[in-house]
Amino acid sequence: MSMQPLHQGSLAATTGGAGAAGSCASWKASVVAELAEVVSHEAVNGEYRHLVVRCSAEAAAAEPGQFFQLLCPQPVGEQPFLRRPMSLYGADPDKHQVEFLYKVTGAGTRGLDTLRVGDRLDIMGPLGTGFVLDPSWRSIVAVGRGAGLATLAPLAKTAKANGTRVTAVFSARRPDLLVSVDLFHSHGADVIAVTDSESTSGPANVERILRRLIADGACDAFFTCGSSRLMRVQQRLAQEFGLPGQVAMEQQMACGIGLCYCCVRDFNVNGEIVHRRVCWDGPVFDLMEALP
Amino acid sequence: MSMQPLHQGSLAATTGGAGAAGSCASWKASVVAELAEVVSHEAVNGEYRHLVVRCSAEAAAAEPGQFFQLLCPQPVGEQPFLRRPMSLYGADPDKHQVEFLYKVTGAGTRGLDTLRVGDRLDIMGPLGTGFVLDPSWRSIVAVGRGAGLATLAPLAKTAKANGTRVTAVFSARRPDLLVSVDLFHSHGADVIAVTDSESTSGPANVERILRRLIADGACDAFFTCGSSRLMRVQQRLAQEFGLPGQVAMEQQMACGIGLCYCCVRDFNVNGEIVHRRVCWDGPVFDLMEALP
Amino acid sequence: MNPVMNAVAHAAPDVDLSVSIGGLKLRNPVMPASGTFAEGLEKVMDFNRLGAFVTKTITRELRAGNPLPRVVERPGSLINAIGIPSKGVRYFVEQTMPHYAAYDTPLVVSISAPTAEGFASLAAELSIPGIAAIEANISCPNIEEDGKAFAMRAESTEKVTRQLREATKLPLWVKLTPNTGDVPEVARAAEAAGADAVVVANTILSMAIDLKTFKPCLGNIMGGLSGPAIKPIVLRQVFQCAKAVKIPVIGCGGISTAEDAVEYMLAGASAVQVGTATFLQPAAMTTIIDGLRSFCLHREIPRITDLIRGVVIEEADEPDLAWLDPVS
Amino acid sequence: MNPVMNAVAHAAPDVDLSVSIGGLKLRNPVMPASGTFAEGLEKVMDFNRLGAFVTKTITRELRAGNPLPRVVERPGSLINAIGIPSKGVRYFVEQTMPHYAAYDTPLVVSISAPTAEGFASLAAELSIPGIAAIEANISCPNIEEDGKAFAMRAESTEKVTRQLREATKLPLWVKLTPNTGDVPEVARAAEAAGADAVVVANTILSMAIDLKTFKPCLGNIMGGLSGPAIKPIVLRQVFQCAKAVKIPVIGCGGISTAEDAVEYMLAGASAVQVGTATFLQPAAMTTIIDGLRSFCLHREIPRITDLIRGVVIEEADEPDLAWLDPVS
Ligand SMILES: Cc1cc2nc3c(=O)[nH]c(=O)nc-3n(C[C@H](O)[C@H](O)[C@H](O)COP(=O)(O)OP(=O)(O)OC[C@H]3O[C@@H](n4cnc5c(N)ncnc54)[C@H](O)[C@@H]3O)c2cc1C
Ligand SMILES: Cc1cc2nc3c(=O)[nH]c(=O)nc-3n(C[C@H](O)[C@H](O)[C@H](O)COP(=O)(O)OP(=O)(O)OC[C@H]3O[C@@H](n4cnc5c(N)ncnc54)[C@H](O)[C@@H]3O)c2cc1C
Ligand SMILES: Cc1cc2nc3c(=O)[nH]c(=O)nc-3n(C[C@H](O)[C@H](O)[C@H](O)COP(=O)(O)O)c2cc1C
Ligand SMILES: Cc1cc2nc3c(=O)[nH]c(=O)nc-3n(C[C@H](O)[C@H](O)[C@H](O)COP(=O)(O)O)c2cc1C
Ligand code: FES
Ligand code: FES
Repeated sequence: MSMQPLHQGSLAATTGGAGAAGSCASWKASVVAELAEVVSHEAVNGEYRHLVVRCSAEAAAAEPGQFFQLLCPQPVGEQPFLRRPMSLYGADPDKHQVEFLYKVTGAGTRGLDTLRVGDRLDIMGPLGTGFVLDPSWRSIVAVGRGAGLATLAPLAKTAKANGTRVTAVFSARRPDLLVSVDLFHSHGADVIAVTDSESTSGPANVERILRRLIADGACDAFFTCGSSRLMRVQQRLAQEFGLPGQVAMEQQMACGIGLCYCCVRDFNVNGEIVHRRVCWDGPVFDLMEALP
Repeated sequence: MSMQPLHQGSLAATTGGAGAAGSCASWKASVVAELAEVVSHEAVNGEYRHLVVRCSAEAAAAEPGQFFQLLCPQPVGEQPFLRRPMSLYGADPDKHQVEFLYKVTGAGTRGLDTLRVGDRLDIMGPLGTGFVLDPSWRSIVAVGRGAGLATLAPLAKTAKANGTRVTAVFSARRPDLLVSVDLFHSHGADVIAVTDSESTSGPANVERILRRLIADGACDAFFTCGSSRLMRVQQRLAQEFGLPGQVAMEQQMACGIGLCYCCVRDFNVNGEIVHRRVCWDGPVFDLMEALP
Repeated sequence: MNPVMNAVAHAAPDVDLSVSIGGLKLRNPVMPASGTFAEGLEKVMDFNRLGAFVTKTITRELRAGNPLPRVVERPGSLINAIGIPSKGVRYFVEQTMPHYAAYDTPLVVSISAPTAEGFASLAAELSIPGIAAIEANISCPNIEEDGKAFAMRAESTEKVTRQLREATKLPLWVKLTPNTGDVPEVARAAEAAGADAVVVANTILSMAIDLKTFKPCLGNIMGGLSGPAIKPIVLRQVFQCAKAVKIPVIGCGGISTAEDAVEYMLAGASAVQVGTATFLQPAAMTTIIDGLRSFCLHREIPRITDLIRGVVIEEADEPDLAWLDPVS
Repeated sequence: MNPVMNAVAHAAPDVDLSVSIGGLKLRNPVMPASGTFAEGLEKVMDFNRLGAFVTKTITRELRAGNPLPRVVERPGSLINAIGIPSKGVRYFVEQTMPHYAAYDTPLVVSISAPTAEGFASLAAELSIPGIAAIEANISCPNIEEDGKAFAMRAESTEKVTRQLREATKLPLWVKLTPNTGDVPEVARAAEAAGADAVVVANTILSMAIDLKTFKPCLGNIMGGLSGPAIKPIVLRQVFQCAKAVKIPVIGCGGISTAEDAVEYMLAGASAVQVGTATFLQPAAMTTIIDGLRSFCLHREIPRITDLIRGVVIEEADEPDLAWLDPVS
């Protein structure tokens, strides 16, 4: 691996400038597509991979809840065409790095899985609107399942910086599939794990856990991602206790930047059902407006 | 690199057999498409690469003048679609190896250039009809230019085995671009090099050289590839002296096995102009029938 | 349990791959596309494994074919303008046919002519033992109607098919062009005039320009696009045609894998033709046949015919007007 | 030599990238394709560099768009059935337009309606300051003619274009569908009825089936194919249209690189629209603009307009009948 810093001009930044007739000199890209360099890439378990890339300052300025669109390499015999959305799992503005935690699912993520340290990956971001952490909240609860844990992960760090306490309720099929528990612990968060194999992940049990956290004054707001069943539990409780909440939604994407309207979902805004683009109006939405 | 022999069943061989309703048990593939393993791959000069792959017995049975259709890997940013025809440069039936000598030209050969030892390359062959070496010939002359030298190269070995003396007249832009001279020398052939940079490669000079070889009794037959200018010189001399000759032709190919008729060329057969498929009726043709 | 029963119980269940195309029974639904098949493939695969042979289109007269270059590649596709080099019908009957007689696989002969009458007389001449079906390639210019291909219009398709039908008792397949605006209407015309099956489809008219010379990449200027790139388009046409006609639809366009073949059969194809894929993987057809068997075994589908028109359309989804150009 | 002369002599020669489309002058020939552009791109590129803005198609009434899933990918291509989710014309004028007013780039508004009259009244309503041209997306079903898209037929194209022409004095671009059998004939109809330019073309109707569920991959069952895979087909249509009409042809289909844009201009396009490529490389348009300048510099082409219809056809090569389906 090269020891020099990677001055990989983003495509956008490169083309925005020189030789542009009628170009506005003051314009600057805030979303870039660039060739980032793979710094580390490791299997977390049989399904999940942790990928760290070196990137531009713009990309490394990504915030929790935002996401990137990755142009995945082609695995043998498959040709993913579209970019794939991946939540920010971690960002280091000083090191110019961003991290992803992804599950190997189909052609695109199988392509990602072929990346080796030193390879280049075309990343585009940061995209979408992230989580909003009100500094007045003393404690929040993050409820996630599956890849949703990756999306919630960077909250732990930001919350810690804000002095906000985090309790994470993590759901998975089996204990060995729980990811980013250590990351949460390292930021001083409490983690409550529930799993299908231990029969602890049912909505009733999660509701019981959440009610206790509310009762203990450990929940000024809900943050959730990755399970509509668990989202519904939180919606009920948020309603009952008048708590705010935010949910990060998923939807298939083409452009990732609000152009194509392929990623719309229904939202309930004051009783009216409206379409919103997950990539542009979200991916983080008000918990009470989200529909499963 | 693995030390075990590569038992890479060819696709054809694999699918020809088991479970085939109505299949003819005695049928066997003589042309195979298979994943061969790169054994060595080296730059011969700035333009040419020497590639050696381990393959099936069928492929390693290729004869001089025959060719393979290579399914080239995709170089960055390019997507070669068709296979690329490459002459056999050498075959070793014992080691189960075939060799190619190719010039980096466009998308396909740039893709080949990315191959590393241990990689797999999908090769299809052997294809076409090769050179015929009449054992009664005591000496032959091989005249080649550019990639044509690659095509003529395996003649040297076969001729030696037949006890036939070979004189090679090799033409190139510059002396450093002459390839496979050592190979010819190693099989006891004489090599006469002519180059543009030394102004020795003009048809008049080559004709002078060939006339001398004929006068010396060193030319019972012509073999040529890679230059229609030099081919015409040989056609004239063959006519004048009643000598036989064979020429290996090139043409863009799609299927490589006689199906598509994209590789036709005009030939003069007893005064009549006929189309022939280079891949199927050739690539080696009677010298006197070839048209430039 | 007696030993025989035992053996049967333990044998892997087999899949019935056979299909019937307008009276002609094929051992499996996989055959070559016209113009991408010849004796050469015998070196690669056992010809007795194919569902059928389909020849390169032949004409009555001798034809030279198009000027070179005849092909140019594009990402995921090939553009060809081979034309129809043909040694004529006599050469075919005397020299080419005997070659296929050695195999137990039906021989389908693709024919072309510039007039409906020309088609009919060629079909009549070829209605001889050894030929199992006629595939009329009507994507060729109809010189009686200002040079448009027969298959561009329902009327000319109906006319040529009717004359063909009168000329031969052999199963008659009509191969359509994807370049017309209403392929199902043309398919209906072929059905009405007595075709036993339609082949959907030929290549899509295309072009490529060489940026060094500014000249067209093909000697013929334009050519026909084939290969994986066209699959979604032709698959749609097969789906539309299978809804429009009762006769079998044979799917052809960009099929390279067993999965592609399954997708076509679900869309409505009763059999499939494989063209360009053979140029990349010469054993593509037999690989696809093996793959179809595996697919059916895996999904516990006893007969391949169960796949035909198997696409699941939920009533509520059935769109109406928006269909024709859903992006609009 | 005075210092000014000296500076001029040493400055890199610049290329004139400007083109004129039916009276509307564009600083360069590169613009987005309708439905693949919105404010979000402002984060990626300087909007003052584009040749024009082209909006997502809008309709008079509110529309929800198609059921999900709305896109499915295929090798080298995308199939979409977004439909036309539209917040209506008032929302557009009040909320969307002001956004583009900040830039010195002409705003082209894509419109659609189910009737010729609907098109005309929408065009009239949008003939207001701030809108530089109307792009009529007539690939939508014409409810007066059994639901076929207007652009499927010359007659319906002529009718809707004529009414549009009477309704607006703005430059009028008519966007054609590639799904009809005779695109140049439709282009001629648009020209005859007063269109200032034709855009060739919209997406190619396609389909994909999910092999797990056997259901169509798109909520709308069928969708439109776009991306590199369709380039050879649409390039051919642009070539044919540029021969058929005198008004400018705007090329659109699978353009991802400056080379693609050059190929389209050589075939006859006066400008190009970039759609799907933006989904893969959000700065594709500005990269293409830079690439066009480099191409011209490198080839010593002073004006980009010199490329238009620049394909070199040698007389002897000009084929006749075989054109329509050269494979036949
Ligand atoms: C905003 C956002 C953030 C995400 N963050 C993460 C993350 O941090 N870690 C992670 O493992 N996964 C994440 N996902 C899901 C991830 O995008 C999909 O797993 C991935 O796209 C699958 O691609 P594939 O080619 O491997 O699978 P395929 O199933 O082959 O994909 C086919 C198509 O469906 C789309 N698709 C499939 N699953 C999903 C999904 N769950 N959401 C959206 N599109 C999908 C793909 O993008 C592609 O277009 C996120 C999704 C969104 C929308
Ligand atoms: C029978 C035969 C044997 C050959 N043997 C050799 C060899 O041993 N060594 C060697 O260096 N070259 C050989 N060639 C030429 C070699 O096939 C081309 O250099 C190669 O196909 C170029 O591919 P590309 O993608 O790099 O170039 P591109 O120019 O990008 O190719 C574009 C298309 O043109 C075709 N093409 C380009 N040049 C040629 C050519 N000279 N002949 C045929 N098709 C061409 C390609 O196959 C491809 O379809 C042989 C050609 C033939 C027909
Ligand atoms: C090189 C070539 C030659 C062809 N020749 C013919 C032909 O003679 N007659 C015909 O009906 N179709 C011909 N076709 C079209 C194919 O039969 C087939 O319809 C088309 O290629 C689409 O299938 P594919 O994508 O599997 O190749 C030809 C196609 C190619 C690529
Ligand atoms: C997601 C998507 C939405 C589209 N929406 C519209 C639309 O609203 N109106 C329209 O005229 N064309 C629409 N199109 C078609 C494009 O404008 C363009 O004609 C087509 O995609 C071909 O160009 P491309 O290959 O560069 O994408 C859409 C295309 C895509 C991919
Ligand atoms: S993915 Fe295109 S609008 Fe959201
Ligand atoms: S390359 Fe197909 S016939 Fe020769």
